[in-house]
Order: sequence, then C-alpha cells, then structure tokens
Amino acid sequence: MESNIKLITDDGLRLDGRALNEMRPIKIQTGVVEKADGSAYIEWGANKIIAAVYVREAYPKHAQNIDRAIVKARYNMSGYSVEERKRPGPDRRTMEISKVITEALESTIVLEKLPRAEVDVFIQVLEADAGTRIASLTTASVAVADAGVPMRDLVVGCTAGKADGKMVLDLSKDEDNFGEADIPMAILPRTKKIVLLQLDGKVSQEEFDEATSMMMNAIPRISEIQRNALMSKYNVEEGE
Amino acid sequence: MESNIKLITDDGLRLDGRALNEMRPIKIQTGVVEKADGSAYIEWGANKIIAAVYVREAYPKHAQNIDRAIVKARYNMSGYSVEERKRPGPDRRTMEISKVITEALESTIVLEKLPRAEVDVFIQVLEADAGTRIASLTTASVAVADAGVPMRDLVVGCTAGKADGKMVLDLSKDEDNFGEADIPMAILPRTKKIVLLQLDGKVSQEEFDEATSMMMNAIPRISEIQRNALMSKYNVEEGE
Amino acid sequence: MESNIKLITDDGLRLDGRALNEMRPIKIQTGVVEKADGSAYIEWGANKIIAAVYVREAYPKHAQNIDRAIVKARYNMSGYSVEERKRPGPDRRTMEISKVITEALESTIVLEKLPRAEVDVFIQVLEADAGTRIASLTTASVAVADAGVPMRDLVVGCTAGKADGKMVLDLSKDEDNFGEADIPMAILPRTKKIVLLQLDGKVSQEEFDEATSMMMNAIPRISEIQRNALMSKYNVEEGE
Amino acid sequence: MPMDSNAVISEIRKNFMLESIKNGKRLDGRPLDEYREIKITENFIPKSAGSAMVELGNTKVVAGLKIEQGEPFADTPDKGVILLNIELLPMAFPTFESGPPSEQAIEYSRVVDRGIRESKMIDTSKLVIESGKNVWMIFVDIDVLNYDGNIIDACTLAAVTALKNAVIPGSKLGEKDFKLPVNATPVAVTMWKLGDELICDASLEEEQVSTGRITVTMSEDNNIHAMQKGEIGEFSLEEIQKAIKTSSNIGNKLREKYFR
Amino acid sequence: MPMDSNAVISEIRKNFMLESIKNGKRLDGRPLDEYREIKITENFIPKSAGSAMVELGNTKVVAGLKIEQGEPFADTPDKGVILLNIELLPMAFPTFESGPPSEQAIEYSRVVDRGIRESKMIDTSKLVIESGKNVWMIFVDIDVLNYDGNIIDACTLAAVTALKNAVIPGSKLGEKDFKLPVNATPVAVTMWKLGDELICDASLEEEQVSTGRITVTMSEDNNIHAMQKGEIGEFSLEEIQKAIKTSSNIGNKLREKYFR
Amino acid sequence: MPMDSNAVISEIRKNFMLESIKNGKRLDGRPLDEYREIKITENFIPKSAGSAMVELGNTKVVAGLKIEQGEPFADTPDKGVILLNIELLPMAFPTFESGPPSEQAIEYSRVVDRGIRESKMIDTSKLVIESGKNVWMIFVDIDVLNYDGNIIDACTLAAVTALKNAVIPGSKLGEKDFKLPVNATPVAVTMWKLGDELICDASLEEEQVSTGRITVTMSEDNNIHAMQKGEIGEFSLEEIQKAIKTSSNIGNKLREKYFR
Repeated sequence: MESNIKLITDDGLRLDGRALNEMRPIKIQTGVVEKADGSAYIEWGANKIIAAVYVREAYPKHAQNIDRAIVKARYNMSGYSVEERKRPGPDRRTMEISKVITEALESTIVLEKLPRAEVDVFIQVLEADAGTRIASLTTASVAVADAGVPMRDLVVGCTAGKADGKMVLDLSKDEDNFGEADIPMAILPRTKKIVLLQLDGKVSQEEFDEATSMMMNAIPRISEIQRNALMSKYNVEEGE
Repeated sequence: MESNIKLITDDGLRLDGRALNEMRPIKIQTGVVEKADGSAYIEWGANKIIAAVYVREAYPKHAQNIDRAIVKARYNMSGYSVEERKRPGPDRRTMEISKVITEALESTIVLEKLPRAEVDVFIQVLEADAGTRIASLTTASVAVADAGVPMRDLVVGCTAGKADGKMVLDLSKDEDNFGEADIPMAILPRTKKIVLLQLDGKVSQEEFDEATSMMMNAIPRISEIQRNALMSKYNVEEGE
Repeated sequence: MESNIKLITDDGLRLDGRALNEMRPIKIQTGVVEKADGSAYIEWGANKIIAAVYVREAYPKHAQNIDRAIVKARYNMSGYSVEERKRPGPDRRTMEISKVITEALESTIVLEKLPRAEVDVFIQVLEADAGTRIASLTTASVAVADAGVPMRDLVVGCTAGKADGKMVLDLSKDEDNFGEADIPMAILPRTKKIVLLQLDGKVSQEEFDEATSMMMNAIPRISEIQRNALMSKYNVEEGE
Repeated sequence: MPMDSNAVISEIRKNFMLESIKNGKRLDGRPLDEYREIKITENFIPKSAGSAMVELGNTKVVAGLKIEQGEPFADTPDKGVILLNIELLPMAFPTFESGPPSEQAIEYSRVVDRGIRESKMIDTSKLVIESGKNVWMIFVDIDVLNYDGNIIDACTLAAVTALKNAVIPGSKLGEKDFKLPVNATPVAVTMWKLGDELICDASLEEEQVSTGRITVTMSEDNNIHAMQKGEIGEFSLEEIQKAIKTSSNIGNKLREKYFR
Repeated sequence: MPMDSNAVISEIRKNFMLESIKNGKRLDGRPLDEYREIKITENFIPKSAGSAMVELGNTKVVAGLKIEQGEPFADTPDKGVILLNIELLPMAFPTFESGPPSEQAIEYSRVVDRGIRESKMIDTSKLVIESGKNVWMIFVDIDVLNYDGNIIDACTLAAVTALKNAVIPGSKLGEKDFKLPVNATPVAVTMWKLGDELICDASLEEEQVSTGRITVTMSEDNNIHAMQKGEIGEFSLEEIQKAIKTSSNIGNKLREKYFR
Repeated sequence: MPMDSNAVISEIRKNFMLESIKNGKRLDGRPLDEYREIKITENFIPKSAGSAMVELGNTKVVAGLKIEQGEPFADTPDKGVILLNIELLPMAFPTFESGPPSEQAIEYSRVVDRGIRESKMIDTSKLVIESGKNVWMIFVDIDVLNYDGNIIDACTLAAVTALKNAVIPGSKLGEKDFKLPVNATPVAVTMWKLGDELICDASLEEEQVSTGRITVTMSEDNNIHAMQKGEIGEFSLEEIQKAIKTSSNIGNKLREKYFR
C-alpha cells in the first residue's frame, strides 16, 4: 500500500465523488440459483457476487459431527472477474478468505440444530471491485438464511480504511490499492459482536477507533437491505 | 485444418498411394497382456495400440451399481508415441477420448449381466499415426470380448474426412493435419447403430452422407478382422 | 561425479583434515518432539536432522494388516536446508530415500508385535551436508526405539566412497559432489546384516570390499552413540 | 449429465414423460424442437473484454473474456490464441464438486470450442502483434451457475455473444482499441433421444431420461463444423441426418433472432 | 487449531481451566498475559542466509532464509521479493498431514507475512539489482516442529530474528555481502478468549477450549500493522480495544528483551 | 513388488517353491541363476529416435526415445541431458493404479538411470549445441506392459538397446543426423533371496516369496556402477559379494549375446 496518488480531492471528497463516510450502492436478490437450497446475489458498487447454499448429510460418515453441523464456505473467483485473468482454482489468498468467511458464518449458525449436517456455501465472484470478502460474507449470510438454516443473526460485513491520511468508509479499488490501510470487519447487528476482523497497513489506535465507529454506523443500513431481500421473496411467494 | 498441401495427386490417388475409399492394413492379436483378464493389440497402418481389460468388483463399495457394471476406459499415450515427446498423464484431449470410448463400450456391453462389477479398459498408444481413437476403440472392444464380458456386438471404429475437397476413407496423418474435416465414427455392425460420432472441420450435408456411406462399406471388413483375432485364439487353445 | 578437484592432500588427509577412515562427530538426543510418541535429533558433521514417530491404528480400516504393522517413513527437506532453496514437498529423490529408509526400518521392527498398527516416521532434514539418508536412518531408528516400538536391533547407517582414487569413510559434501563413488549402507550391528545398500559411481570389487570393511569397523562407535542417547533419557527420567 | 440419487426421476414420471413425448408434447408443454425462453444479457461483466449471461429456462451461464498478450504456439507462429474453458461450478448442481474440471466439463468445453474454431468465427491471423513472439490471447471463461440441462447450447450462445462484443485493447500498444474480427456465427444445437424421438433443449430431467445426446454445430454457410455424440446410447444414421436438418433450421432461427 | 479426538479435553478439566482463568491464573500458574519461557537460538542453520529456532514452552519452530536472484513481480519492478511460508510439519502434531499446506498453515503464513510486510520492516526497494529484471528474492521458510499452541507469535519471532541476522550475498555479483536493511521490529501478540477473559500465549489445550482468537501485530511506531480475528467465536469492540493495548505493552517488552 | 491379495501364493506352494530352490531348481525348471527366454525387438517404434521391446518370459516392456533441444541444467552447462522414466502401466498388473508414479516406479527408474549414467555409457559432453544454452535432451520413456517380475533388468536391457540404436536429429540444425556416442554397455543383474539362496530373474511369484532384492549393475570394465538393495529383508556381506560375482558373470554373458 503506497500513497503516491491523490485519493481525496481538495473539497474533501473521494475520487468517485463519495463523502468520507459514504457507502457505495448495494443491491441484494435471493433465489437466483434454482438447484440450490438457498442463494443470493449481491451488487455492491461494481462487485457482482453470487452465493449458493446446499444443506446435506455430511459425507463420508466419519466426517460427521454427531452433535452439530459442519460449515464450509468456498470463495472462488471467475477467470474474467479481475484485471488480469484469474486461473481457475483456489490460491493462498482465496483459501484464507474462505477460512475467515467460514468462521464468521459458523459463529452465527445455530450448529446444534443441524447435527450430522454439512452446510456448503459456494461463493462465486463474477466481478471484483474492492471489498469482495465482506460483500461475499454479506450475501452468503442471506443465502444461508434463504436455505432455512437457523441463525442467531445475519452477518453484516463492511470495510473502512485510510486514504491520504483520512479514515474512509467502504474502500474503492483505488483506495484499496493505493491507500494506507484496509480493515474488513463483520458483525452480528443485534449484539454488535465482531465475527470477522482483519487489518493490514498502518493505523494508530485512535484511527482504528474512528474506523470501527464509521463501520458500526453503516451496519444498520446494510442489515436492512439484507432483510428486505429476504422479505421481498416471501412477499412474492405470498402473492402467488 | 488448413489445405495448403496437395493431398490428392493428379491420378486421383492419395499421398500414400491409396484410393479414396481404401483402408490402411489392419492386424489384431489377442492375449498379449498375460496378467489381464483380456487383451488385444492392433496395428492399424503405423498405429500400434494395446488394450487390456480387468473385470473386478467395483471399489469402494458405495461406488458400485447394484444392478449393473461400471465401465471405465482410459486412453493413454506413451512418451515416445508422437512427434514431440508426450508428458505422462492425462490431458484434456485424452480425457475427452477416454470419455467417448467409455460411452461407446457402455453402449454395447450388457451391463446388467455384471452387477456390482467394474470393467476397467486400459488403452496404451505406443505409436500414433492418425485415427488412434477409433483404432483404440476397435481393439478395446476385442479385449473386452477376450475377457469374456457379455456384449451385444463388437464395436467397429473408422474415420472418413475431407482432403483437397474430396471425401476420403481412413485419414492418414497428413490428411488429418492438413485436410478440411475429420469424422471418427463407431458402429455396432449387426444393427448398424452409431455409438461414437464426432466431427470437426467443414462439411456439407451431402459430404457427410458420402463420408458415412464410405465408412458403412468398410465396417464389415474390420469386423471380420476382429472376429478372426478372437477365433484364432480359440483355435490355438483347442489345438493345445 | 567428476574428479577435477583435489580431495586428498599430499600428506594423505582429506580437505577437512580427517584421516581416510575418520568419521565426522556425531551427537544424538531423544525426546525432542513433545507431541510425538518418540523422537530423536542428530547432528552428524554439519547435518541437522530430526525424526519423530507416531504409532497408531492404521487408517482407513481396509488399509490395516491384521497380522502386522505398516511402516511409513517420510524423508523431507526444509526449504533452507540446502544450497539452493528446496521447494516444499516430495520429489523423486526424496521419494526413493523414503522408500529405502522405510524398508530398512521394516527389516528390524518386529512387525508382528503391532498388528493393525501404523508406525509413521517423519524425518525432517533441517541442514544437509552429505550423508543425510544414513544419518536420517540412524536417528529415525533411535526415534522408533524411543517410541517403545519393539525392534530386533537399532539400525546403524554409514557411508564410504572413493575420492581421488582412495577409499574414504563418511563422505564430506565435496567428496560426495566431486568424488568417484558413494556407497551408503546400513546394518543391524548385532548380526551384521545389511538392510540398506546403494552405490553409484565406479568401484572395483576390491574397492567395494575395502569400503564395506571400513564401514563395518565404524559401526560399533555409532551404535554406542545411539545407545547412550536412549540411556541418558532413562537416566534423567529415573533421576526425576 | 449429472447424476443425483436424490433427484432420480420416478418410473411413473419417466413413463409419463416418454408417453407425452411420443405424442409430440413435453411435460412443460413445449413441442419437441422448441427451446425454453432464452434470455441474453450482453456486457454483463463491464470490466471484461466482452461478456454475456445466457439463461435457457433455469439454466444460467456467464461467459467472460480476458485478452492478454502472450507467445503463440510453436506450430502456429502467425496466429493468435483462443482458450475456452467451461467450469461446472459446484454451486450449479448438488453433485458437482470443487476441483479440477471433470470429464464432463472438459467434453463440453471441447465441443463448444470446436464449433467456434472450425467455423472460423474468429480470424486468429489478425491477432498477431509480432510473428512467432507476441500475439493476442483470448481467454474465454464460461461459468455454469445453475444446471438445468443443455449446457453446450447455452455456453455456445454465451461465448459467441461475448466474442461478438469483444474489444482488443490495442491501446496498450499505443494503437487503437479495435473490435475482434468476426466472420461467422456458429450455433450449437443439441438433441436428446427419448424413446424414438429427438428433442431439443432438454431440461435436466429430460437429460436424465434420455438415451443418447447429439450436438450439431453449423454456421450461416450451412456447413457442419462440429458434431459430438455423447453419453451412453446409440443412433441410427437416419436419426443423425434428421438431427443435422433440425440443427440447420434452428440455427438459422436463433441466428436471425439473436445475432442480427 | 488442531483437533485430535484422542486429546480432547475432558469437561471437568475444561471447567477447572475456565474457573482458574476467571480467577486470573492459568493451570500452569501463569497470569493471563504472561508468556511461557521463550528461548531463541540465533543462526541455528549456519548454511542459511539467516535463521533462528524459537521455543515457546514446548512449541518449537525453525525459520531459515534463502536469498536468491530472480525476476520482480510485474507490478513492482523496483522492489525485491519476500516469500514467507509456514509448514505445519506432520511430525508436529498427530492430526497434521503431509501434503500441500492446509488452510490453517496458509492463514498463519499470511498473518505473519502481513505483520512483517506492513510494518515496512524490510525496505525491499534496496533489494533491486536491475530494475524490472533482477532482484533479490528472500525465501523465509518456517517449519513448525512441535505444536503446543501460539504458532503465529512463535513464527513471527523466528522470522523477525532470522531477517535481522540476514546477509545478502552481494559477493555473488562481485560486490560485498551486506546486512539486510531493517527498519522496524514487528511483534505479533495473539490473544484467546476463554470465558470472558483474554489470555496471551495459549498452550494447545487452552487453544482447544478457547472461543475466538485475535492477533495484533505492532511495531515500535506503536501503530497497528496487522490484525486477524481467527477461529469460530466473537469479540466485542471493547475486547478488541483491550487486545490492542495488551499487544502494545507486550510488544514493547519483547522488543526490549529480545531485539535490542 | 506388487501385492495382490487375490494372487497371494498359498503356503503350500510357497514351501514347495522354497524346497525346490534349496535343491537348486525352480518351479519352472530353471537353475537358480538362469534367465527366462529373452526376446529383444529392436526399433519397435519406428517413429521414435530409438526403441526396443524386451520380453523376459511374460514380463514385457517397451523403451522409446525422443530427442529434443532444450536448456542444460545450470550446474552442467556443457552436458546434454538424459531423462529416464519408467511407467508401471495400470494394464500391467491388477493393483497398479493410474496417476503419478508410485514409489516403486520411481525407485526402479532411478536404479536403471544410475546404472546407465554412472557407467558413462553416453558421453553427454558430445550433446551440446551451444554451451549453457542449448543441448540435446534425451527422453527415455519405458512402459511396463505386463508385470511378471524382474522389471529393473528388463528395463535396463530395453533402455540400453534403444540408446545403442539412437540417432540424434542433427539435420534439424542443418547438420547431419548422427548416432548417439556410446562408450559402455551396462547390464543390471538383480537377485532375490529365497530361503538361503540367491536367484536371478525372478518371476512375479518368486518376487512375492522373496525376502530381499539386490541389484548390481556393471559394465565391460568389470566395475560396479550401481547397486541397490530393495524391499524389506537383509543380506550378509558374503551374500552381497556373491551377488557381485554373479552380476559380473551374467553381465558378460548377456553383453556377449545381445550387444555385440
């Protein structure tokens, strides 16, 4: 992360015109993968990500947990999703992301309600534009709910970071590439408990507090978009 | 496939002296792999291919079909079999060929007669000279019969194609490389049903009909060579 | 193996000052990997190698031998252990070494005493300086004993070779690289039976006899170091 | 064709399906040669060099292009390179697994690729930057997001649409960006045998009941450029000839409707 | 955190451990934020370009460096390359397997790597031999020989020690060997949640009982350079803030003691 | 040695075999040091640069050479490259599997390779086209088509025959094709211990009963160039010395018969 490029203009706005604490637009839709037990599609800025969930008996038998479910999230990128063609298959970065997403989902799924089961969460990043891990987690958690898996709360993801010495909400691609720090975080809105948190770059303790408070403020709005996506499905279904 | 090279001479013959509807010589021999349940070796022009068959209980148990056999043909090329050294192991081309050969054999093996069994067909191309997939299938089907596996008919493979604008039977390497189309086909001679068919290149519907009729005419001769190979084995065995 | 470099000085000593039949110093210590059932660490010249042993029920069940143990030794090199960085994972050389070490250990472990068991021997070469395979086997056999696995005898490894036309004991890195032959050997000291033997280079039958007699003479000393390592552990334990 | 023991079709439904098809009508009401609703979303991935989402009923695929510079193959120094790959994503069907492509995915990729390649849709000789050293490489990645049958036709539609929209980033060499030179519009038409009938655009449950699959890819020159008999099963020569005629007819219709 | 059904902690011991920690003391007598004995053996592998063995109680890791010439990454032509890899050797714990690195090993590698990279410990711009063509590549290989908890902190200590000792073989280019230019000393401090408490330097059995892991890596500039919440479990914002303060304190102490 | 539970030798047959060998005769009537019928078909693969099929009784292997240009290894810039690989094809024996080479295949490859390499059979310094940049690379691929014991000897015979016939395609560089320069004829002789006896050219069932394998490869200089003790089992020094003498005798006979 290098700060050679000017990321905040003289009038205090960001290169894409957003205020420091302004999110990019978010749209979520459920029921997009017909064969899956649950699914959701998110457009978060220019990110396009689809998540599908299968709930099944864990296999082979000796891999089952007799008292709770196993969760496996797999974050995968399409060949055309990034600037340079991405080779198919997992790499070290996607494996780490799969792990932290899995652990965040495990923290909210009521695992004891699904003994012997495996909850497979497949995430496909069709177009990537900064913040894919938290956008993936946000949509995956809707897909898990869409599959009828019992959850204590929907997980909401968000990022903040530092650009040109200022703390900003929901990093853009340029801010991610040329900014000074990136802090992805995910929480359970009801209890405000943190289930995913990473940081890389350089931030003081005060800056960290500023970043988290920006994100805490943004979370209710994202949570509402998640809930509306799940609701609208039920509304339609009732209307039929 | 590019047609820059003259493939048909002025007297209407092909570069290797064959007439348009003339096959290369074919020789088949059974019982060449002593450890296997059945085996056969073919020389088709300069192609040299060996096939060996093992019939066994499918493993692991949960992979078994309780009411019929599983068939798995694997087409493999020796490092020295082609112009440039072939790296060991399957590639996309050999995996596709393995699949279409497997499906052709499955179409003629009486699968219900071998519940829970796996019929493993290993094909090794020792020397390749155009038409290896149909030569492989032709010899593999003899090896399957040699193993005593019940079949509705022996599969006979053949190719036709287009070279210098003319339809020709049993493509040579040059015709395969520089001709305008390649049509491998395999049938069950008794019913004339088609169990393998591929095409790539450029042919009109009339040309396609000409190609298939050339191949249909050639099939009985190949079928006879297969039957003689199987017979001669029994003759020898009786004589012992 | 090329002999362009002078390996024996005019006063008949080797480049590192050793006499022709002189070993490098050897130190062995047990109990170095706390989680393992048995372990040992060896410093043999500049070689630094650690071996750890796990004894467990073989898995999956169908891989068990109902009447004896399975032994699996895996020889592995750290990235920093050799001149050029070693990529992680097995290669053809390390797989061959794993095989001959496994077979040497199998020859001395009383396999029938551990039906259904698997004896996993993990060997990590932290620093390599010629003779790693026999140093590995020497320390692995101590680790196996440390794990309480019944053995007919401890295996002792050693090398001899040819440098500047002379037979020498316990090859140095230079002698290994630029000498004319390398003969790693391992025996069971009690019966003097050979359980590992390899050779590459060029030696006459007489030279071979000279090499093996050099090694046979060296073996009791190495054997004693092994025994002391195992003893000192028990002494300490008793003292506690 | 994916197998899923939980989703195996009951004998009753299977017989009902075959009976209905014998009478010229499918369970969803379609005539034998009619496609489900086709929805093509062009430029679905704005950042790619060309893209399309294609929906055939519930079957959903996305094709996206990346165009990079690279070395040509040694035996074709004066041609650009097209690399086409279909991923049957594990999200698309319960039994699809993560990992390297299955035999099925590879067969599908190669059939779609042959149709495009052999129809000479793309003039790869126009993709050379420096002979033998540097050419444009076109990566055509196609993801199957939901599997409800007839992947080959859907993927061919998606790849052809993406290629038709594709822009070569000549600006990276200080020249102008330019449209990929396109000479033909191949259309793959796949047919399945159910009883004695051939049907087009099979749904997954129709695929599971079928006894043989045949794909015929043709372009506006009315020549056959690729054929592939797939799956266990057998065809008579007459059935193949009929399949070719059907492909020609449907190919013309689809070309008229989606590629004018 | 490795799982081993044979080694699962009994409910009784678990409750005893939690009760004890609630009272500010751990089963081995340590206060909540105290590390086990730390033993650092510098230059453990003389042939490497830099190395260290670190023991945290029974946890034992070795870091070794190889420095070779190679091509820089295309997007950073004027920077050397640091590649860090942790191997959880199968000898280190009963359930660790041979083969490609597990998700756990990759996560640990990446967290250790981020702390070193983001603190700008190494000025990679000083590792360029010829811009865009040839740079020094530093391979940091870390082997975990025995796993008794707190791998991230042990590996960071080992890697930082090895890098501080590292010598670039400039003599291979006809120049002088020179010490690797070092600008900061990052220290990773990982904390685990047990009940409502946070503890440092967990042993394996403490890891197995914990409900959440958080790593905070800081350098002498008192800034945070890497954080990672790991494992199933949740933290309040206050707990995170407390973890940052603890990391700052302990980092300063360890830096004082081992890196002066 | 391949294991096949279905083919395991009964105790009765095993004892009968050992008893017979004790009396100097094997079940097929051969004396202890006699080979089965050896059949060598030279130039079996006309398109390769050199080839041979070797049959030792029912054991059947094919060696074929490809000779291509490539870069030399960094540490031997003035030497061509020989790469030898044995494939134990899954067709050759019921328990052989498809996939990457097994430990057994790798051991066999390396033993055959060492015999050829260390005897200096091929003068690789004559395979240099441009020092450090371009050399002839000789790929020696050996396929085991049927496994009935004694693979190392059969593969060495096949590789040596193929190399003796090999032609370097100098014409590709505008020069003349030329025979590969050959300086020695290594012969591998492998012996198995059955009871207290050593036998040569074991059949598969003899391999399965044996308690130890020893290979000695010598050339006409009567020096030992490769040795390999393989499989579980142990030898006395006297047995090894006897094996060396046997190898010397048999090597001379085979060299006389097949390589004059």
